[in-house]
Amino acid sequence: MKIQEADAKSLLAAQGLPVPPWQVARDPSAARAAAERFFAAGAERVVVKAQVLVGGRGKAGGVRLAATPDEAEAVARAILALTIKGIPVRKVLVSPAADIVAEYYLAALVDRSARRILVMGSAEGGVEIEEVAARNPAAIVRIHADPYLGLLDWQARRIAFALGLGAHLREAVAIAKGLVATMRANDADLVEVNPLALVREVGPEGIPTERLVCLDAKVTLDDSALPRHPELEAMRDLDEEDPVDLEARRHDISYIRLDGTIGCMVNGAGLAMTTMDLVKRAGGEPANFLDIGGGARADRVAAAMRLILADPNVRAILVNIFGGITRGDEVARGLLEARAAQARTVPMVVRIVGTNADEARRILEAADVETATSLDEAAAKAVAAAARVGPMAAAEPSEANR
Amino acid sequence: MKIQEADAKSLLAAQGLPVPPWQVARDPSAARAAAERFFAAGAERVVVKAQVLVGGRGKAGGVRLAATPDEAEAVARAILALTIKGIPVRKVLVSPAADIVAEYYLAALVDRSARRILVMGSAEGGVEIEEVAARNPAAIVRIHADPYLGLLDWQARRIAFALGLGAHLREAVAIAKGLVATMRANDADLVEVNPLALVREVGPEGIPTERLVCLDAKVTLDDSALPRHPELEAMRDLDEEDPVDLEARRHDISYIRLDGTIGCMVNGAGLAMTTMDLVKRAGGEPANFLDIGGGARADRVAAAMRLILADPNVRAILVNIFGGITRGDEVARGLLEARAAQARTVPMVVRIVGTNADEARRILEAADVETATSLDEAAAKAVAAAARVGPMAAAEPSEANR
Amino acid sequence: MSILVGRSTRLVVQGITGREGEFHARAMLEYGTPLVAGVTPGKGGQRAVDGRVPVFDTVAEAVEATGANTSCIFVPAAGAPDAILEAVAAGIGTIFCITEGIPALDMIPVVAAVEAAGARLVGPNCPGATSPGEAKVGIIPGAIHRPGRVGVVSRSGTLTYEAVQAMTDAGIGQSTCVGIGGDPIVGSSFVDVLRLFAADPETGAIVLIGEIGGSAEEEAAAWAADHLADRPKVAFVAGRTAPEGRRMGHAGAIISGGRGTAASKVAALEAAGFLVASSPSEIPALLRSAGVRD
Amino acid sequence: MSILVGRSTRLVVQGITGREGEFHARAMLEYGTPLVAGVTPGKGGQRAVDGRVPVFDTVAEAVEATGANTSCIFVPAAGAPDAILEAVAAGIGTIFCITEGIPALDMIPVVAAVEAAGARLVGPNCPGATSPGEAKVGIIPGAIHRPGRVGVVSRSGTLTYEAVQAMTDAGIGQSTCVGIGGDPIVGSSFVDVLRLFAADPETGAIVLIGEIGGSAEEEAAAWAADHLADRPKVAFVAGRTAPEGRRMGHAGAIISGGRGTAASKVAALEAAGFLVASSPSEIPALLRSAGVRD
Repeated sequence: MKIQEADAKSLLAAQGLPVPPWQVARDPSAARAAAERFFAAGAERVVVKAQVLVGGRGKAGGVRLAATPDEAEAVARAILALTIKGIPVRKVLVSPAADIVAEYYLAALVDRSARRILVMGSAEGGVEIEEVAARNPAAIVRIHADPYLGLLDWQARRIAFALGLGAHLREAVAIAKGLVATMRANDADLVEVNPLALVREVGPEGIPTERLVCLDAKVTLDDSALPRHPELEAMRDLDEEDPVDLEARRHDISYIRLDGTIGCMVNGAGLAMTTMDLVKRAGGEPANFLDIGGGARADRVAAAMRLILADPNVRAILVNIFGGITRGDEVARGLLEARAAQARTVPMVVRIVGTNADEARRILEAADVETATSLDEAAAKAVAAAARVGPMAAAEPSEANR
Repeated sequence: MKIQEADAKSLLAAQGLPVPPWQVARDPSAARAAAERFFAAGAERVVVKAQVLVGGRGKAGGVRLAATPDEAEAVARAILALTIKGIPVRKVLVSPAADIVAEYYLAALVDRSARRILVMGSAEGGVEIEEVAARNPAAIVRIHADPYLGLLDWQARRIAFALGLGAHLREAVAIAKGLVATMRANDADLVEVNPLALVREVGPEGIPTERLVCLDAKVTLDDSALPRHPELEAMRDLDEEDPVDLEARRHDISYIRLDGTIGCMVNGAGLAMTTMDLVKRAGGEPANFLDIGGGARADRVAAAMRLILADPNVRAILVNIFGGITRGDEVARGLLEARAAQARTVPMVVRIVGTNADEARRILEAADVETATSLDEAAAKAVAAAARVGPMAAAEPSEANR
Repeated sequence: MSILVGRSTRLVVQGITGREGEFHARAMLEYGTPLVAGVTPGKGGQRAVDGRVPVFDTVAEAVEATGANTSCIFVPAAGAPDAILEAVAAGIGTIFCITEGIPALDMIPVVAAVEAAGARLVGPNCPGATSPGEAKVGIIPGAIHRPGRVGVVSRSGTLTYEAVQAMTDAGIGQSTCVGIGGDPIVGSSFVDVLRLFAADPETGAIVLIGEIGGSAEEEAAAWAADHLADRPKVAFVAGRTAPEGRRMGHAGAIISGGRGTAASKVAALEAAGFLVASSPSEIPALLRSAGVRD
Repeated sequence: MSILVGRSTRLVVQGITGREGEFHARAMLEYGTPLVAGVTPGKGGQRAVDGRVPVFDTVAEAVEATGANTSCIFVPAAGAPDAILEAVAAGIGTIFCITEGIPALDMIPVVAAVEAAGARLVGPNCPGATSPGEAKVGIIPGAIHRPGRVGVVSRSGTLTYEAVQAMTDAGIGQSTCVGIGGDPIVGSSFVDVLRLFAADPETGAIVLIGEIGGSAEEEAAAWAADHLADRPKVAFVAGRTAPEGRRMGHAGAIISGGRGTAASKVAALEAAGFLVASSPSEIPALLRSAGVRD
């Protein structure tokens, strides 16, 4: 699960990491009020940042500075009017602008190949780490945390020295260890601070000092661990979530809405992706990824049918169940019941493999449902069925579905 | 550092372990008030237990039951009048008496040989584990916690099954893991629950149920780790501590008061014990164990001198400093200064080995201090010096020193 | 011969009295797997699967009483990491963890401990392994197999069944089929399994079934180029049409930052001498064209 | 020859710029120890001990630049466990930790990690080791030694010096003197060091200096009876008059529940063929009577 910058920062702050103060605003006047507070506390400028769960907001004009409350309100209004990569901006984060001396990159993530937590750092902060990796891989330091003990002090020091932060050793060590602590405390897959910034501040006696702060933060949480962190569930951004995603999650169905016309219902993620690939190969476009999981229980089949038909773009449904141990006739009956309960009817092509597959085919054909033996055949038939329905009628625009 | 039962129980409770409610009372009327509350809450009897940091209080009459507030007050009065192994009882713990079905032993401790945390359990609870170990070693289950991950669930289950607690598996697992968690959270050397009791309780609808509770608890804390647990320092029982112990600790001196007449000042614990052994071998009795630690700094030498002379039994002082790298002449001068600052004078025999030992000897002899070359000689001279002083005059009784 | 599971397997099922555990234990027994024991803490002394399998409280007791050397774990996610560690401590050499939904960070110390003990873990969230005609451990349907000489390794569940069924239908048998699981942290990688196949004289060819996300397929390709150059190799990669940044079911299957794409994996596999199918149904024909006969 | 430290030692001192670290580093250099590097994070590039020793930020850099193979740690207690792990990770094979006051539970994962890496740790809270005439690592005063053939191992600091001085005064030299430290959890036990002495052809006799508490002396006696039967063995045990239940300085030295008494240790050592001295000053005579000549 992705969470917004403000929530990510609160998780870092809970581990004692230095994060500048912030306020989230849902409208320009709230942004203005937040800016006023920061100006009153001594800020010279504030930064207003779009809160969206997609990258590239900076390039899209979603991050801007303001020197007065008026300007902050105007900038917030402009950003709240943006749509970034298809996501309308509904919130902004307001924060005092930092006087940045240098920017670094620091992240902790799950490294599948090494089966460890990997901490990556670079003295080239503020840009995507993939760019740095492509351009100058030697500029990235990589350290695997101890599988039992987490990031050790000496490992954190090594990262700090590699980033040229020897003069801020203690702070850098605390931050590197803090990223891993944040990861472990919340079962995050990724905790990224980019930029980690060395900022200049003026102390109470007018003496300038430099310190490290986490200017931006990105955290993604391990979905498998969410049940044991109920407090993190509150960070799910329902603003950006399709209501059907919620419905899918409720039924333990993996569902991802896509742009095509062939609704897919498959058991198993790999087979579901393969089904999508074969639809495309047969000249069609999948309307979704949908994995109903193991067992193909009747209630899940019904929920999956509802999810697929809620997408007005869908003009045919391809069901591909490799039963293995599941009884095919039960799946077939469940499908017919689920379809009967729906108001909208679209052509359905069903392929069921496994125990009692022949009986399943008889049941389906008796109900005038098209069947297929091979997956390739099923994909081809589904594409043909969708084509027969013809170009979409007056379907709702997909935006309305969000 | 040893802590009292009530404090030990609070550490267990903080880890979520089942501990019956308790109240500590310093006088009979407070004990009565506590008992009244427990009777009002439904207890049929209460138990009153002496709070002393020595074992064997049960045999000494320090644990008694009471069925009425009057009886509780009387029992508390009797216990508060006891002196157990030389320690006057100053506090009692009052708790509802449990209806015990069975008693078990469970403890977590640091196993030096294995360099692991060892969890020991026995179905023979309520008696000293050493007795069980001597009589029936097979009755003790021993499991080493994982050095990185602590006590694993399967290990805790194995202990539970070995104790015959399969019917209370979940509780027993939680308690076994809780002991190790208590140990790790507080840097304890030992967390012992004896007895861990299966008690019968009557539920709200009158249905009897059985559950495991930690009826007694003993915790000793790792002195080296106390600096990082400032909250535990408050559990130090100053009632039972000799004021000189406090003074010794303040100067980083290891001091243990004994019953003899030869005060010892030595650098190094092993050498200090050896010095005591040789005093005894020479026919004397050491008045203390005292390790002034490394470096033999002048302020510590002075503090050590004060500690030794605060013991009225002391009739001679034996100083044994194996300087190694320390300069002997500096130690000699420090000793003379420290002695000069004291009102009371007793004969002093000094042996200094290491750099500038010859000069040290000249300085001491010029001040009429007896010196020695070998440790055996120093011990013999100190014993002889003490004998010359003759039997003790009107020294204060040692109790007054506490 | 075969890898991981076979005639010398003596299987203990951890979580045998649960719904899933008992169901699949029965299927394994029916396939002929030497299933010698089950473990459910607190149910020691009972018998499971219609009285055919003795149940023990601990894996250590099961090992002592039955000589079990392989474990298959159906314990729920909260207890599965501990179940793996229990199996390791009891001396089990080969552990299959079927359980899904184990948090990734829980698995990190577990895989380290398995490795330190010299044991082998397959999974979690894997379908298990079958050596057709010898033994099946896990949840792969027994009926799809046919004994033969092609080693199959996959990150998927039902997609593997699809591919294996296609091979069996075409008369091409398998030496062992292994599902390594799609979780971010798994005990055995493609390379680990390929290493076993490379050492198995009865495995004449390889089928590798990958999917988007991570770099396991690229690593497998590099290893196979060096160590399996002489054997026919066919691959399939799921997720060619998957969009970037969306997680496709498994925590594993995601393309992010331009990494983990099907195109990169297909290119690496082809460069390493794999014939890459564009549908599972093409796998048998590609095996034939690479010289596989049965 | 010698054990643990000797002519092939290339020493790095961790915490070399601290007061203790620099003081003892100088003494080691003066003794002739091949001290090649120091480490203090943040002081890399400086030179310590009057400019004679290069300082590095990390142990890895020190190893790379100087080929250090042995470390001596003077880092304060809060950082010492990490310093040990850093040395292990940098490939240091022999690590002496002089630091005192490390909580016992901190050391448990550290000794496990040292062992898993195949490295050797002596200490913490130990005085180090000296191979007279070759090298000294730690804080044992150099002047008390004399080269020879008696291996000395001890849980104590100054008590060891006492015993070694007595030997040297009597003209009996040492192959290596090792202080293993008195903390509850130490990296090397008596048995670990005796094993090294047993394998060292230049160590002709053994002096073991124990104290009350724990069972390390009993374990050492049992091991020596089996593996050092043919060599002269002398022992001393401190704490014969120590009362039960009071901790004598070290966390280690305590008699509790009737265990760890001097009597038990003396009996075990005598049964294993040790001559047990009742004063350190008797050690040389006992060595002579057991046949030691120089």
